[in-house]
Amino acid sequence: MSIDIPTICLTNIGPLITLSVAGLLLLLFDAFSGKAMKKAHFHQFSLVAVVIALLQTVWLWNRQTTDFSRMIYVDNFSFFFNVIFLLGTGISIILSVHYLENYRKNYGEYYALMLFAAVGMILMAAGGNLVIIFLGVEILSIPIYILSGLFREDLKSNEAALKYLLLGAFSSAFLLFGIAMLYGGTGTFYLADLAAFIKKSGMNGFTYVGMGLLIVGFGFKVSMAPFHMWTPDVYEGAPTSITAFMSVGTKAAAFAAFLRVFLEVFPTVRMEWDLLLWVAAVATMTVGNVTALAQTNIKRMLAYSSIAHAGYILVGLIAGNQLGATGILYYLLAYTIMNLGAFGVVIAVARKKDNYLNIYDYAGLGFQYPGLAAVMSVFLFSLVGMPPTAGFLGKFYLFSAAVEAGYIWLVIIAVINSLISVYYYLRITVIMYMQPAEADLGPVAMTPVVNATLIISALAVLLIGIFPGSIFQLAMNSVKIFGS
Amino acid sequence: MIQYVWLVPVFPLIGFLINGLLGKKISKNTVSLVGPGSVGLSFAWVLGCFWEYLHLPAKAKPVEVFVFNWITSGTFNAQAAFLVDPLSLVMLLVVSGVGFLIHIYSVGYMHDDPGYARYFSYLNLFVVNMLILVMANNFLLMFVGWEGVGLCSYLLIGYWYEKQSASDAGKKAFVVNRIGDFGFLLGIFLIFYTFGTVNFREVFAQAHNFPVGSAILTIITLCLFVGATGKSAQIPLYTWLPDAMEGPTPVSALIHAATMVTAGVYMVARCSALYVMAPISMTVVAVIGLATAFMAASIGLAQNDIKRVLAYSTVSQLGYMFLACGVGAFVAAIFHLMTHAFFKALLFLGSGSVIHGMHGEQDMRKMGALKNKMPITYAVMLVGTLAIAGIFPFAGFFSKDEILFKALTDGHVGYWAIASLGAMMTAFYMFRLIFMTFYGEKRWDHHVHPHESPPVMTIPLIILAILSTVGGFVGIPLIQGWNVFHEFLAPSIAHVAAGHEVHHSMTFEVMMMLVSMGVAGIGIFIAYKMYIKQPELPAQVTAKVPGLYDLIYNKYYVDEIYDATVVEPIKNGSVFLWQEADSKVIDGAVNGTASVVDRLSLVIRKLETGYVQNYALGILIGVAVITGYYLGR
Amino acid sequence: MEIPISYYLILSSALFAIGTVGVLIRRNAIIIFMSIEMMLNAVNLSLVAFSDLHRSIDGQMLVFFVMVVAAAEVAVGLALIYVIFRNKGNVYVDELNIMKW
Amino acid sequence: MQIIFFLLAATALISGIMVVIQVNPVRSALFLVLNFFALAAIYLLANAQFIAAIQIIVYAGAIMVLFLFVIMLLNLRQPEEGGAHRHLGQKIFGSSLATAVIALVIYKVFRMIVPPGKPLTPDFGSTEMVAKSLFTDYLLPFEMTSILLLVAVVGAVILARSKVE
Repeated sequence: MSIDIPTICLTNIGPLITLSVAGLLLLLFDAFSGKAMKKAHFHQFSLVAVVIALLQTVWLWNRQTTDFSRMIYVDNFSFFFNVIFLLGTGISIILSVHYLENYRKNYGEYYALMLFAAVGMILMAAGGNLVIIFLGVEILSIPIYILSGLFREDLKSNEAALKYLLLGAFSSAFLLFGIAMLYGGTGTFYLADLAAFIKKSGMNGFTYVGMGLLIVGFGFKVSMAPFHMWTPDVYEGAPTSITAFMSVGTKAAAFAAFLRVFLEVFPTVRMEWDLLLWVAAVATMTVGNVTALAQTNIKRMLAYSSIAHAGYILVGLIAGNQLGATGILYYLLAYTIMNLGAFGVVIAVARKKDNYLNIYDYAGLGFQYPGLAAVMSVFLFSLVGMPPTAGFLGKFYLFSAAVEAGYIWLVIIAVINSLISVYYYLRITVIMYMQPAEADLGPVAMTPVVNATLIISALAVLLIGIFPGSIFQLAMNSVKIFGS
Repeated sequence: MIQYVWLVPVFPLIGFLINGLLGKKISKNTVSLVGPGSVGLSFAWVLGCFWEYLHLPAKAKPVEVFVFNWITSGTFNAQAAFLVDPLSLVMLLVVSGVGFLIHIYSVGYMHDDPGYARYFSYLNLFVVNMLILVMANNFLLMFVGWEGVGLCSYLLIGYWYEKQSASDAGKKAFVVNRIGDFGFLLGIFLIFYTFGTVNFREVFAQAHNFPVGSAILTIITLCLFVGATGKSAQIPLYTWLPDAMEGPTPVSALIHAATMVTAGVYMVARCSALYVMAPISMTVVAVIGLATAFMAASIGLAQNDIKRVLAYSTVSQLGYMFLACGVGAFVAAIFHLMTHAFFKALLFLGSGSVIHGMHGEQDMRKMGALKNKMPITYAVMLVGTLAIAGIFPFAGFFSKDEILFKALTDGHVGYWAIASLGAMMTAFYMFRLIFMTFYGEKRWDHHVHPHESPPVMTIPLIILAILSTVGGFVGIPLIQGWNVFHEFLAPSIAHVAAGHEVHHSMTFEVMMMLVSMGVAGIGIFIAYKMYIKQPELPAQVTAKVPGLYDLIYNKYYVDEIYDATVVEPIKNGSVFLWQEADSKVIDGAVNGTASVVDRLSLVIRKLETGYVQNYALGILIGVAVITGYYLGR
Repeated sequence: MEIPISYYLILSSALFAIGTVGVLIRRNAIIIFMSIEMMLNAVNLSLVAFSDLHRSIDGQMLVFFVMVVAAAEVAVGLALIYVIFRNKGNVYVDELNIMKW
Repeated sequence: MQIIFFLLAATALISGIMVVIQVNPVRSALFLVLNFFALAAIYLLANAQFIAAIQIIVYAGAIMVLFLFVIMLLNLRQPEEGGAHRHLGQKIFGSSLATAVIALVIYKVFRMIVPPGKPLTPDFGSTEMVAKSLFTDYLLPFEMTSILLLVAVVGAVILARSKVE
């Protein structure tokens, strides 16, 4: 019997290989190094891997092909997302080190799992086949389930992990059912073939159910209402560094897949999904913002805020045009930086072991730690969407895309929502600058590297808000693959 | 210099960075040098640009200075570029000039404040944003400035955050302004949707292609006007401004009188090309402006806090500016904006000087007889008051008279009548302020020792007083060719379609001027009667001529009747408007919305029960809705 | 004689429904897990049936991957349940609601 | 053929229902094993021999053993006490909703399937065919599953190892 092995170019999946190998090596080091290899080196090693993967991505830029018998796309869309993922992973690793040491959890496995999760994200963004996307979802999720439960002595962490795992598996079952339905209707898992089929023969019962259940599966991962309910509990209970990581990584990866599938496979039947997503987007934004108003735990507040942001990003998806897709890419990049920055400050202010997570623990921060308060303000302003930060422009791109596509009411609701959001974000600023500290809470948990990271992130938020040109060009260049 | 006009906001930006980042490390003197100095540099640069602009050939005007491409995409473009035209130059001069004076004044006023550097960094940041707002060549960049000034205003109102009322006021200003910003942002989106661009020049050029009164232009202009009502404190979004007086007084002068609150007027004038195509919006602008002017003036009648009187007066004067815009007299609006910036900044700084001298006392009932203790402050306040009352030849006379005149000729006789009544009330309450503060008996506590302020505060006052005196002469209305202001601004302003080219005789104009002066005179007279003459008269007369006591008593009785029939109802009405309409209806609406959202929040959060199976059920409901949507049809 | 594909699909969806109901009504986390496994198996059945329908092996390939995923999820899930049991003494999901609202 | 199918289907359904309604976790697990066996047999009917084999090896063999192991380890053999009626309304609503959704899908979609027309290749579903596909077209996902399994192993160890170092 003869087997035709398809031609494979390993450089096409360079970042994937780097991250996987680095993860494996980390596990080996952790197992065999004993005391010889100090724990301090794990994160440095993983950061090096992330940087190498980043360089590989940059080197691959503008390559446009498919590989592994069309299983993955090698295109700028996936590269752009790779940059987002790697940036998110890198910053999360930096934020983790000190935090974990306080808990004596600075395991090599931790970093290995993060790198594997990044592998899953990359697969989701690059997947040209529903099998790959499904596997990507799982390779991303399972490490995060584990990492959410990392503090196994802590019931909150246990609870977060179990809730996430149960609901994640439950929603995966629906996602899988959807994939099966699409396969049943069309006989293929390849996005390109699915697109061709639907363009030619339109929708049938199977593809309807399949499309609907894909919305469920991706909607769960991006925390779209009514699939968002896990978000606050999991974000609150998980270790803060993991909350930071998943708030940006999972969301970006799920949006990558969401965007790719819906703009590649279903653009011709837009009329069939835009109303559903319209309703979902409105519900998502409203639930996120309105509930965030009542929160006093900052992690929980940021969880609701991340739900709301999913709603804003959905606006771009509903618009479904080039500007919308570009806006999503730009926004996700901005969101990654600003949200991680905000979580970085949260980790620092929480001091040792998540002691101070209430928003009133931020009182007086503006005077005790002016630098920290200043960068936090930048991140919060950006989350609000205040000019001239990146968050403002991102929202502006998304909303103008929707206006361009004629969804005026959606934009009105989205703008009202971002007005509501001002209240709870600005409340933190007010507390930082306009309330005296009630007691001395001890020094914040900062290291020079974290300091530098936060400052660079804050500057980046301002910089790509004021000079968005080149980032926007790159993003636009990356979504050229979606016709229209 | 015009090519480098972008330096104008850069100077205060540098000031902001130095004071904001190094504030704690550098000495107070350095802060005092950097804060006002950076704005002074801006002002000097603006003057240079102004001079250069006057000598540019007509073909080269207006100048657009490209800085960088801010947003570029196939369908959407916005530049970071500055527009230098007569309108923005006037605004630049006002903002940087008055801003500079107020910065200098602040050096004295805030001298002992622990957050000295923080104060100047906020103030500098405000100037940066305000300059961006007036120089922007497109709506989006304008919005950047618009949000920025709102933020700084918020920070500065709540500057003394230890006071609960101050941080509440800051919050209120922020919430109310959000509503306005919503309108503005929506307007921008609609402009992009309609015209495919947000650049002023391109939008205004295309506006002529629409029929007059087209629905979309009406909606756009109304949305923009909602933005303007928020920023410029018009009905129904004006309640934040009186509360904003919790901030330091120079801030009230700069932000809540001279510059930021006029941004709405500037925006409407800037969009005159859109407004003239939307008569309905024009009417709305005029009516809201008129109603605000009247209502705020009547509330001002009964206020006892010196800054609140000025605050309501500001709301009222802004109403006049919108009235002018609404009847198509955009130039008159900008003219009044400019003179108002002079005299209202003067009045606020003057009141700040009084408060400073009175060790923080703001209640006019606890003042009186300060005329001799604070002669300079008294003199300049009197100039400001005469200017705002519209007495010839002070600045307010020309601008207010022009508005009243235009309201009559281009608007409606009803507009004119109500506006004149408002002007009378303005004259009344302003002189009431003067009389209560500087005349009469001293009513202050014995441990208060009023004193004149240091020169660093009085010199800006004197400069502003001079400007309030002569500032009106740039727009002398009667003689052809003397109205320099009109001719200068003309290129920036669109005109209402022909039909109003009726030339009024000079006699008519002069007559109207006399009428408006007369109206102001009546207001002053009533104030004089009630606050100077009346309290002293009975006592004096009884002592000297006991036989005439009955007569005087009777006269007093007449006054009592007059009080009961005229004064009390007005006063009560004023209090009613203030306490009921102002605090209950409008605040109630704002707070009500907030509490509805809050309560909604408490309800929605209950959905998040913590039970994992509820969440699973949520997912299942989503699945059911989606499959039902696809298969149930 | 051929079995109509729809039979498989109806059986598969019935099992899927039973699994869903199990997730919704049981308190014991382990049984909820079993129910999720049943849902995945139901999907596997329909994938096999579709594979038969289309005469393409792809459906069966996905079944293979689903099994791997299920195994991974179970391993992690049971480890978690074990940890929770050690901390709490039971594994009832309706007693896991420290975090809410 | 059809009779065999119906027998197997009935077994699968009944054992499935028993999994959900049994109060004793051990019994639930055993019924699940039965369910998996029935499904494996149905896979054989549907021309998926290889899948049928690994269904028994992986699912009924490995996964279910793991379940039973944990149940025994945690001594969860006793039936869950009380609490079943908690959130009863919600549970009834959820169950009816799930049934309704599935009924809708069956009614609207699954009824209309036409039987396949193409002839079957003799090796369809065989190990050889699966393997061929697995190492050509599905090479990347196959490799990626190794990461997935590694993650699961590492995760289980991190979570469940007894001592904190």
